[in-house]
Amino acid sequence: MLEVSGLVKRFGGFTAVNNVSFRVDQGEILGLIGPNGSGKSTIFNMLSGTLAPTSGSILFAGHEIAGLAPHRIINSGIGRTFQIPRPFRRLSIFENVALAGFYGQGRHSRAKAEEAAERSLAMVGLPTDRHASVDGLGAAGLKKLELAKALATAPKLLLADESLGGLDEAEMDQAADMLRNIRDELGITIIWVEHIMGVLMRVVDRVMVLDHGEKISEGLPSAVAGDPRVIEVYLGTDAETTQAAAAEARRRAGG
Amino acid sequence: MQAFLDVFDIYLLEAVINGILLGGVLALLALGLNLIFGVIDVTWICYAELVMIGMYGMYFMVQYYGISYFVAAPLTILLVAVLGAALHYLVIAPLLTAPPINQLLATGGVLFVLQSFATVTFGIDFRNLGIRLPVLAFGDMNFSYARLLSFVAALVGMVAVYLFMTRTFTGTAIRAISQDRQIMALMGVDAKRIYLITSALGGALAGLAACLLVLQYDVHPFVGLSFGPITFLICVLGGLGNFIGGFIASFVFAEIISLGGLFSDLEWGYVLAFAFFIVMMFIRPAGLLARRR
Amino acid sequence: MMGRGRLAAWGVGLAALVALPFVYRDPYHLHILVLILIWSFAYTSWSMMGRFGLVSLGHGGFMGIGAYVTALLWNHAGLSPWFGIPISMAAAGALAMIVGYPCFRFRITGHYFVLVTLALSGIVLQVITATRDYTGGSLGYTPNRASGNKLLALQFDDKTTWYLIALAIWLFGIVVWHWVDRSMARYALEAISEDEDAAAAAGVNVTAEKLKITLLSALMTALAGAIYCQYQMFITPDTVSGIAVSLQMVFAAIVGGLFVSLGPTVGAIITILLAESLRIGFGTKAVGWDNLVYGVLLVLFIIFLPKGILGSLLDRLKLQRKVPRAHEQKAVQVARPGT
Amino acid sequence: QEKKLKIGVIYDLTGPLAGGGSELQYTGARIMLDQYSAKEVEGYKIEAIYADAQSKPDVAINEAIRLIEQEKVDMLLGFFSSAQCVPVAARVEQLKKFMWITTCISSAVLENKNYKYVFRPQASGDQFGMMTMDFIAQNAKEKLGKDPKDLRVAIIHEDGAYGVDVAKGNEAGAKKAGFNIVLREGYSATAPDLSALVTKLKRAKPDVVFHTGYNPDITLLLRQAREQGLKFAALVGHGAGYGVYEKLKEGLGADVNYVFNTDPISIWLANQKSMDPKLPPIIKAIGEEFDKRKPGVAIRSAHVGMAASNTNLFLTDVLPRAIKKYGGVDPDSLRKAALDTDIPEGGTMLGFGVKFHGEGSPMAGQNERSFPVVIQYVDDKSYVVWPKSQAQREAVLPLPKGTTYSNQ
Amino acid sequence: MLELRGVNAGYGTFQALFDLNLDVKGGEAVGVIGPNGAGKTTLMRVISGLIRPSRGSIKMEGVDLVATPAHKIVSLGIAHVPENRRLFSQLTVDDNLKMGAFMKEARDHYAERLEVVFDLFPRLKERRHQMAGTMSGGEQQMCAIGRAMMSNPKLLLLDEPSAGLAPVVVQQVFELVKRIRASGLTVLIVEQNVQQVLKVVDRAYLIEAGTIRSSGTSAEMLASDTVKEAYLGV
Ligand SMILES: Nc1ncnc2c1ncn2[C@@H]1O[C@H](COP(=O)(O)OP(=O)(O)OP(=O)(O)O)[C@@H](O)[C@H]1O
Ligand SMILES: Nc1ncnc2c1ncn2[C@@H]1O[C@H](COP(=O)(O)OP(=O)(O)OP(=O)(O)O)[C@@H](O)[C@H]1O
Ligand SMILES: [Mg+2]
Ligand SMILES: [Mg+2]
Repeated sequence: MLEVSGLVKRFGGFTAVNNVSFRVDQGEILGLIGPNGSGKSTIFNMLSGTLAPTSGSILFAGHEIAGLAPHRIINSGIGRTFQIPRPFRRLSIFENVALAGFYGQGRHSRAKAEEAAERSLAMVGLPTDRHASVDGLGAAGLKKLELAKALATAPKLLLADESLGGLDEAEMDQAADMLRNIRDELGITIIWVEHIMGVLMRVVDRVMVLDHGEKISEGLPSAVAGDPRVIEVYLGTDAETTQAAAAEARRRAGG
Repeated sequence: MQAFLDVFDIYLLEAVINGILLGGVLALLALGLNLIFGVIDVTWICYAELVMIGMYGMYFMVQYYGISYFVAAPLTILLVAVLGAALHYLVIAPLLTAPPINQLLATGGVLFVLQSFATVTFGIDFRNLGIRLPVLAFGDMNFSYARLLSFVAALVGMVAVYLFMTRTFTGTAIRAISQDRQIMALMGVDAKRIYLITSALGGALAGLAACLLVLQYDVHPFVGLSFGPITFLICVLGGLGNFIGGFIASFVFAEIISLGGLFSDLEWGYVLAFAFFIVMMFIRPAGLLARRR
Repeated sequence: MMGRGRLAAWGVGLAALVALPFVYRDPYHLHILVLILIWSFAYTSWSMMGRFGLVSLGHGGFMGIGAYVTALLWNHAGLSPWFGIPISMAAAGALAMIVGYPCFRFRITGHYFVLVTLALSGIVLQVITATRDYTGGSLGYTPNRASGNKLLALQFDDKTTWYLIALAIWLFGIVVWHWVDRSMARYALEAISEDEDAAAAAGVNVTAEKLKITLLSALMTALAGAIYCQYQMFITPDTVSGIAVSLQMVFAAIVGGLFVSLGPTVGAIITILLAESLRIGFGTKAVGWDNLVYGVLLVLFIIFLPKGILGSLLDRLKLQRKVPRAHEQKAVQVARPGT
Repeated sequence: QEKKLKIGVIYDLTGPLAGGGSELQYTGARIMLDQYSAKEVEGYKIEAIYADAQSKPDVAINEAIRLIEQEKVDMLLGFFSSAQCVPVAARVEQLKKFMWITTCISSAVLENKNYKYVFRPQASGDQFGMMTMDFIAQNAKEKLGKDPKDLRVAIIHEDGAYGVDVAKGNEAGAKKAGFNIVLREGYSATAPDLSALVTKLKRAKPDVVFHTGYNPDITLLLRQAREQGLKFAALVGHGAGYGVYEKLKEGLGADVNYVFNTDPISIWLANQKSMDPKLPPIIKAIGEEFDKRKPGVAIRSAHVGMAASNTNLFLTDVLPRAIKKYGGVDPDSLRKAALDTDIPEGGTMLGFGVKFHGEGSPMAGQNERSFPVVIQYVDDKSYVVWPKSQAQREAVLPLPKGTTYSNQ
Repeated sequence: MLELRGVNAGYGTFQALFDLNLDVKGGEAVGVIGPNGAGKTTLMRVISGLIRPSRGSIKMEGVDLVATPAHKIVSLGIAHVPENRRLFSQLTVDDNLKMGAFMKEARDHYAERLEVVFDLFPRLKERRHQMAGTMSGGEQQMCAIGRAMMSNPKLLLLDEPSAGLAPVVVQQVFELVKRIRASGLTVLIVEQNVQQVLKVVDRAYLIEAGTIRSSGTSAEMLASDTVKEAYLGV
């Protein structure tokens, strides 16, 4: 459903993403990992239109979307979260999500937007009270709000950027389950960026690894977790736990 | 063709050079504002009115009390620096957490206050220092010493402020404070002090401008109106907080006004300058010297 | 979503306002009232975009265009203001688009936006002054007195008529304000004012939404300018255009309260009445003191009532009624299973 | 009930125009009115109510309406700026109240307006402009040694109502005299820089510069002219800023020597021999009163006398006639009395006579007998040099060699 | 070294910490763990003076912090790496580090400290002229820690230093904590990464809903049922 080829992004003289190509299939959860600064968020920014690519093509559901205005991309069915939550503090939690529901779905009906807001909020476990203020949310709450906003735009493809960062372990597990549910129940395809391997490896179907803006590995979680290059630049001593998690996931999936 | 060539006469050159000298005046005015508005991100709409008060200070010290110009100048700079600090302490500090528009409004109120304060205490008369500096003549061209002086002061001031802002710890703190005020305490910085230093410095620069402007302009309660808006535009055109940019922008503006005025009516010179500003904002929103992102 | 009680209050208030000139006929007070209504409408128009962080100092320009284009068309082309006003509004709207589009497209926000628009009103002022052969320059401009149909010329000698016209226009402004306030566009604009990228990622067409509100605001401001001109029958570049007028709008809107519908109106009442009564109060005995006091009051208002007079007042009332915020947090925590 | 005439008096006491001369006008009018506050005119007490227009037309309108509607004044008097006179006169006429303009001189205030209740004893701005051109034209051959067609003149003016109107008169006068107009340009009185204008002047090489401005811009222009080395044979100013010698001297020092100024004659300079003998004592009294109110002023400003004389004219001529002949101080009586006014030359402190253009004339309400005079500042004194009938000495023309701007 | 007694603190009407007692001895590394919203960040802020306790006392080597203005607390040797980094995003990396050395005492050793920080994070040296705001999340975290290290602190407060970092970097950060500790520095560290943090600290506190639920040595905590249940996903 998404086909990216030869994607490049330069900032001044610095190349943040260098000739990256990949594809994502309908209903898949693709894990995107890589060292800090390897270009993951930059790729998300290009997929969602926040940044225009320097070159390369992005085919989404058969249409070229590279360089389109963000709202048009969102309307065509891509939803995203931001790594560092960016809530609208002057709106209530509900209004935040309703806004995304209204505009993200092409400004059709207010009722539909509010319905979508309620559904998304319930899904991530935030209150559906219309006046609850964003200020009361902690780190975890803000992450959930990001996710609810993205979901309310009724995406076909969800770009989740570090949705677990800063969560405690209990919440992390819930959030991972939530992503799974989103895929299983709503049939939404997901690209997921995360640094917490223990959780990521259990959830994703496939993993892609970036380093210095280039793709260095791609494949099944267990395979990637064993890739020496990935271990060297990214996993380090976490490799064992990661491999264990991947294996566990495969066993569960297979069994 | 001949008519066209006629344009390139000695007067054109004179206009160009006068533009540069006017640029010096504008650059001097913009310097302090750039520090306040551009760097610590506080809106002093009444900046030109501080200059006005400084000019009155000079006038009274020199004319009434017979203090020598060179003694009066540092006193004036001190006076306006105190005024700047007071402005911060009384008006800006309570509004630091409020939206910038509230600062604009409050200092707008101060603008009224300063104008009418001057009206009430100094009267509505135009006052002139009456110091007449000699004129510098090159053949057919003549230039004003007073303006040359402003030009030099602006240049020196710009370099000094630039070095201060980039080389010293306090300068760095001044640049940092607009970005995250709360966290300054974690650096061991007393935010209040930094604000006061900056405001006093901004005031002092306004005072410096006043000392030099008083040589060229009459003082009256509304003298600020002639300079206020254009100084703000210069700060933005040069790039907020970018001192070199502001310096260059002053000259660009001055040349447009000067040459526009030479080739057409003076007003159209201003229309041109404003229009140029708008167009430049679209081409280089982050200022003349900004790298395109 | 207006409660029944509030609706009733509005109804009674309006009825009283409509009845006023038939009961109370002091011409000077009516004159001040008409001015207050017209300026309230202008300030409301400004706040339409100002409340979303789009601080424009270009509205003096829009107002000037509204006033001058209408008057010029009437004097030079004999075009009735009934047509002249829409044309002048269109002209102001076109200018708003020409400046607004690149501004929004190139993400010119904050201080930059303020100053671009400041330059805009500077330009309009200078152009009106420079084309003095047509506009009368700083001497000002007077629409010709109608020789025929007064209605067609939109010229009335009677203050009551003007009062009712101004009241209708003002009410129109308030209605539009509420309409925007309750629309989805408000959410979008609030979001944009905080974080454009995040708003775009929620599917908002940032440029289009900003343009729409700017257009609306500019059109209404031009209308205010035209009505002001028809009422005063005299305009000068300084009274209807330029930076001073723009600042005046910002002042009044914020002093009154930017985020409540009647805020700009309260701002107009306060600033105009304050200026008038201070000037009359001090008279020629203490020249200059009125502006001194005015300035000091302005500063005090803004420091102690940062949300504007009406805004802060309503906040205080609400605070007494509303549940404390800690409850909201409780609600959030309760909804967070596992902790 | 006691009989009373309430006069609303409006000038600018704050804002840029106040220092440009408005406040001095106010002082002049006030000196006269204060003298009448204890007296009665034909059984009527005079009560003046003062207001500050703050240099803003909209404030002037509001104050005019307030004084008429609220304070119930019988008439308005005053006004410095033409930009205020234009709208206020329209309002007053509409309300059928009487308005006596002491100052604002733009011809646009009255021209083709057919006002019935608005009167101005003062010369109009274009008359100023015509007058100075005429003065130079009469002297061109003899003193400047040039035929009119060879005489290069520049007309520059602040772009407000006043400057534009005078410049219009300048242009008409120059055309009539056949001068070669090498530059005509306006500028904003608040412009921070006039060097471009000076450069243009240098390029145009005028023999005579005709200038109309307020004060800060005059000083700025002439300073920059000195600094840039502009040379000419004569500088002719037209009232407003040029009427406030103190300030010119303060800003320009000796350079102000030999500058010409056109204004209604200063009452202290007017030829008292040909004047109505009742007037000189009044002039003296005004002078003393003025010195009391503004101590330490070297040359008593022409502004003061202008307003005082015009106010006096109303109080001593129009008002008594309105009461005696037409039975009251209602607008129609005042109007009829004003139209009856017929004072020959020498009948006012300003030297000129008074007769108002009546209904049907394009300048209805304008005094047809008023004229300004040209004076010259020489060594801190001012002398009337034109017209011949009032002249106190020969004009110094061109600028003597060795003076700053001299092109000799 | 650091001693909190009966500390209550909150935001406006909302109370986040209740009668909290906590001790950190010199040279020790102490961890603070707990669920989201427990008040961990609030605790750090109270120590570094960003918010003031409504009741209770905080002492650093006998000096009462409650009475010390926030900007003076740094000069007592406390450096705080705040949650979410809070860099000066429009300043370069260099300038950010310079801000870390703003205090008089630190200025004198500016060059030395810079060396130390660049040794720890070579990445920062590469990017020293880049605007901090345009760096990746991980780079920013390094910069934030580096900035705190510039003041040559005795006590380092780390609020979730591993959040958002790649596994190798997380390991480096924990290595770093070890090293910092070994060099004689005292560390108080808030972490979500419970397993990892318990490996590097000597002792830990578990905070829930603004109160200390339990505390003990790392070994004790690892063995504790409460901790296991809630945080180790066992
Ligand atoms: N606007 C920008 N200007 C200059 N460089 C940038 C800009 N945005 C990102 N970069 C650089 O591009 C690189 C990639 O950044 P990106 O945010 O995509 O990393 P990431 O893979 O998401 O890292 P992390 O896991 O830490 O979030 C980084 O080195 C960053 O400094
Ligand atoms: N600035 C603030 N204003 C109001 N309430 C706040 C503020 N900051 C935090 N809170 C509230 O205080 C409580 C404790 O917050 P704190 O940030 O200390 O938790 P934490 O343990 O650090 O959580 P996390 O693991 O999510 O960072 C939370 O309920 C939070 O909602
Ligand atoms: Mg990232
Ligand atoms: Mg925290």
